[in-house]
Amino acid sequence: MLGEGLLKGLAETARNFVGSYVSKERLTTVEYPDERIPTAENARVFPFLVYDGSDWQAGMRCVACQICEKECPPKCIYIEKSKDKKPDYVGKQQFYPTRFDIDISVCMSCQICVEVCPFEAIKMDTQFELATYDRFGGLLMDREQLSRSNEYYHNIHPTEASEVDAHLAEEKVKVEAKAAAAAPAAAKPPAAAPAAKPEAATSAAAAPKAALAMPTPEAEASAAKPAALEEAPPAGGKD
Amino acid sequence: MSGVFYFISAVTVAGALAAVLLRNTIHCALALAVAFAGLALLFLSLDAQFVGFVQILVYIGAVVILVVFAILLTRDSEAPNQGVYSRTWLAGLVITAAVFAFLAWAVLASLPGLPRRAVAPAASVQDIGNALMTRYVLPLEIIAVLLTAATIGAVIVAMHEKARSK
Amino acid sequence: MTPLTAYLLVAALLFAIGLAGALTRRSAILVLIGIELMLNAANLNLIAFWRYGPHPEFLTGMMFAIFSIAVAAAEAAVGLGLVISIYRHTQTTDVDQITRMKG
Amino acid sequence: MAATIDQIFVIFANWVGGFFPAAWHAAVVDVLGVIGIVSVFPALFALTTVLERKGLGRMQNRLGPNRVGPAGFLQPVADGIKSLTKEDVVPFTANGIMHFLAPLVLVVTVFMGFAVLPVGRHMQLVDMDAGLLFFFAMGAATELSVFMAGWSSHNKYSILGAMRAIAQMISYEVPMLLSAVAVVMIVGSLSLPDIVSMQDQYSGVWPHWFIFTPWGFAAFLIFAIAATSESNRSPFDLPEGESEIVAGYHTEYSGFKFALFFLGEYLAMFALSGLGVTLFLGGWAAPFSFLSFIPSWIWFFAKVMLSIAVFIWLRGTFPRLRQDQLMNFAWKFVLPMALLDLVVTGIWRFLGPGWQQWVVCSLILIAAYVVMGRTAFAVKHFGPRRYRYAE
Repeated sequence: MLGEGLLKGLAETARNFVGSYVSKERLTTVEYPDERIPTAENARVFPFLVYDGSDWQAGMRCVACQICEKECPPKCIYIEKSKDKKPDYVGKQQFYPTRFDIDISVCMSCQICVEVCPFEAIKMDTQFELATYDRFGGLLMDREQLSRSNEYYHNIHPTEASEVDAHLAEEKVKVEAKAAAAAPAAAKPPAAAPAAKPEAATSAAAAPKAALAMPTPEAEASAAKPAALEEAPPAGGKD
Repeated sequence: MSGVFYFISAVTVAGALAAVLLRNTIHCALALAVAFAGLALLFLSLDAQFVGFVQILVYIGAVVILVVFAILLTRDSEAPNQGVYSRTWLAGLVITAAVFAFLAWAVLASLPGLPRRAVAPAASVQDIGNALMTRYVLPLEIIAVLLTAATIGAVIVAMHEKARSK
Repeated sequence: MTPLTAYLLVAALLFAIGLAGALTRRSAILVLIGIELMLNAANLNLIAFWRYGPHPEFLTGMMFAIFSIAVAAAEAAVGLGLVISIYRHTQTTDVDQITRMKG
Repeated sequence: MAATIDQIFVIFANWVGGFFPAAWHAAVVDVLGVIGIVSVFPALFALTTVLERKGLGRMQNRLGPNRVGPAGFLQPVADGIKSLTKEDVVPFTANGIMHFLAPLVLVVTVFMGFAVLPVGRHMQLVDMDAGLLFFFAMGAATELSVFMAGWSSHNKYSILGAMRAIAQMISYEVPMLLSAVAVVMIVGSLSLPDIVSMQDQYSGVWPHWFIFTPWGFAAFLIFAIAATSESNRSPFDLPEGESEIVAGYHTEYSGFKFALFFLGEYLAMFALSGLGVTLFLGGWAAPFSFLSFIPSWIWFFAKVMLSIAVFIWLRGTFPRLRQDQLMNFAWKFVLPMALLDLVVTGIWRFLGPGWQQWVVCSLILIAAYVVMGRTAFAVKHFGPRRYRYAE
């Protein structure tokens, strides 16, 4: 019958109209600035730099290896390597970045920097309210603005952060065991270590590194297997 | 004669002049709309309410729109390079002047011995309807047939060759 | 000048303008516009005569005007249909160039 | 008392007019009426924009505007300030004068249509003998402004939108006029107050509205379809089709001129709603005889707002038609039905009061509807289209 479909359609919208006043489930709108929904654990916006401990300069994991700078497709990362060195998490002497800038107006959130980083130093943030009045300076983040503590990382991506911690701990144990084994044999000159360190780290821990090279699928897969993740803090709301 | 009459007449004549003089055909069509609106106002000033509104409805609402459609369909709005006036424009102008002189002479010379009727004659819509259905019913029917024929004719004339041969 | 004379003069002027348009313009559509103006001038005459002439109660002038409007509408529709049809054949609406029938 | 409230605006206008010399009295009353129309309907427009957005939002399970003022009802103020302070861009190649005149012509002609609408008992600006004709004449004149806007913008989307709009308006004006003629045939007058007073009668408590007759119901449906199309509302919003021709003929308008177009379109919708209410829904007459104590103008505006709500409902429900569907629907379905409805109206008049006229007229109309609906759905290019890309 001509017009039957029209009436059906009208009934549907009428049901929506009345229903939106009656039932709360129909209105899925979240009135954003006033109320927020917690961000999903896999939310990723822009990269940040992870540091351990409380002092961001001392605990910075980044060793200024510049892999991310080279890999970044839109070339939004700028790194200057330091002249001196500071110990990293295993106590080895490493360079650190004197400048680490990310222009987030250029960044396309591809996460390649995170995937290539061998030191678990750069991770994706969930902070998205980055609007600024300054078009050029405001969106160019320097290393201080980019630094976030490991606790913050745990807070926003608990599963992934625990895995990273576990991996780093494992790495540390391995290095310490090696060092313990090597210590009585010969006191190696520490000057040779830094130069060989990057290849050594990657080749020595090839198997776990490969798994960690792609954090996102890893994190997604690990969501299914809750191995040793009980201590991870629950994904909190925005701070 | 009141100032209103002169004003409306001036607008109407100006619109008509613009309609035949302007280079851009679209402007001509819109000036024609002004002329028609002025004519409708003249009809209203003659107490012919019904005809005035019919004038707006038919001429501005339909004829001008038709003209505009025709102009756009024939790319007529692009001014031709060899001038907008016909080769025989001088002859046309002479004929026009002669016709106007003759008409004006006839109007002024005849001095119609008609009364100056100040009171408007009654012509309500009801009267018009009654007249159409009684005294003028035959012309009405003929007009109806004519309009139907014209509609069909216009559609067939303007139809694409391909569609017609199918 | 009586009102009737004034209206008749305006109508004569409009008729002349319409005639000038029909006779001097190249574009067929402009010719049609001129013809429409002439028809309207005639309508104005009819209404003016109805208003000031004898026996307005018969509504003769008004009826004529109404029928004339209807005829003019039909004429415009057919005329513009013809113009479009001619344009399809000759790619022009210039009445000076449509001379095929001259032989 | 009820009669006083009913006529309160008329009394007020006459009271104000009383302060002026007798020769000016009528003019002052008219000016007050014009002021009333020019202030009430734009205010209604402002209210309707926010109601429409909220209503559409609710139909799509959204909230709609709720930021400016209490529950978002000051949104039109914000919109107005925004459009007033915006830069008025005129394209370089545009035809300046026509580009400027087009929105003015639209708003002026639309406002003139309100002059004959009876918004209450004895409340119309001009009681014209040919009021209905005047209304349609003004409606026809708006087409010209649409064309002026589209053509003067010198933009292909604008001219496409304008041509679509004009083609659509002309096509749907015919059934609209014919459906109004059905009413005129029964009332025997083109004067809108006469049409209302004919419907302001009751059998018991039931009103004599024309929508409650077979021919009137059919004519009302035809009128509603045509009015939706005339006012370029969804599902007939091809001339504006934001997703394909970026708002059509007012693409190149910004700032206050755009606001004028917006106002003009809404006012046209109000005018057509008012006309539909006057023709079929009893105008300012109360729906039941025992409700007559409520002032007539309240009933008129309530009915207008109700029909606006239906417009919004339709907009929230239906997808846009295609151009060929639109034209086919106008010329092959709506127009024949309108003509048939005229015949049925004649039969109704001819048969005279009694149950026969109800049965005969209803049967003819229902049969025609069913037959035409069936054939329409069977005809290629007109019925539902079967897409074959899935194969």
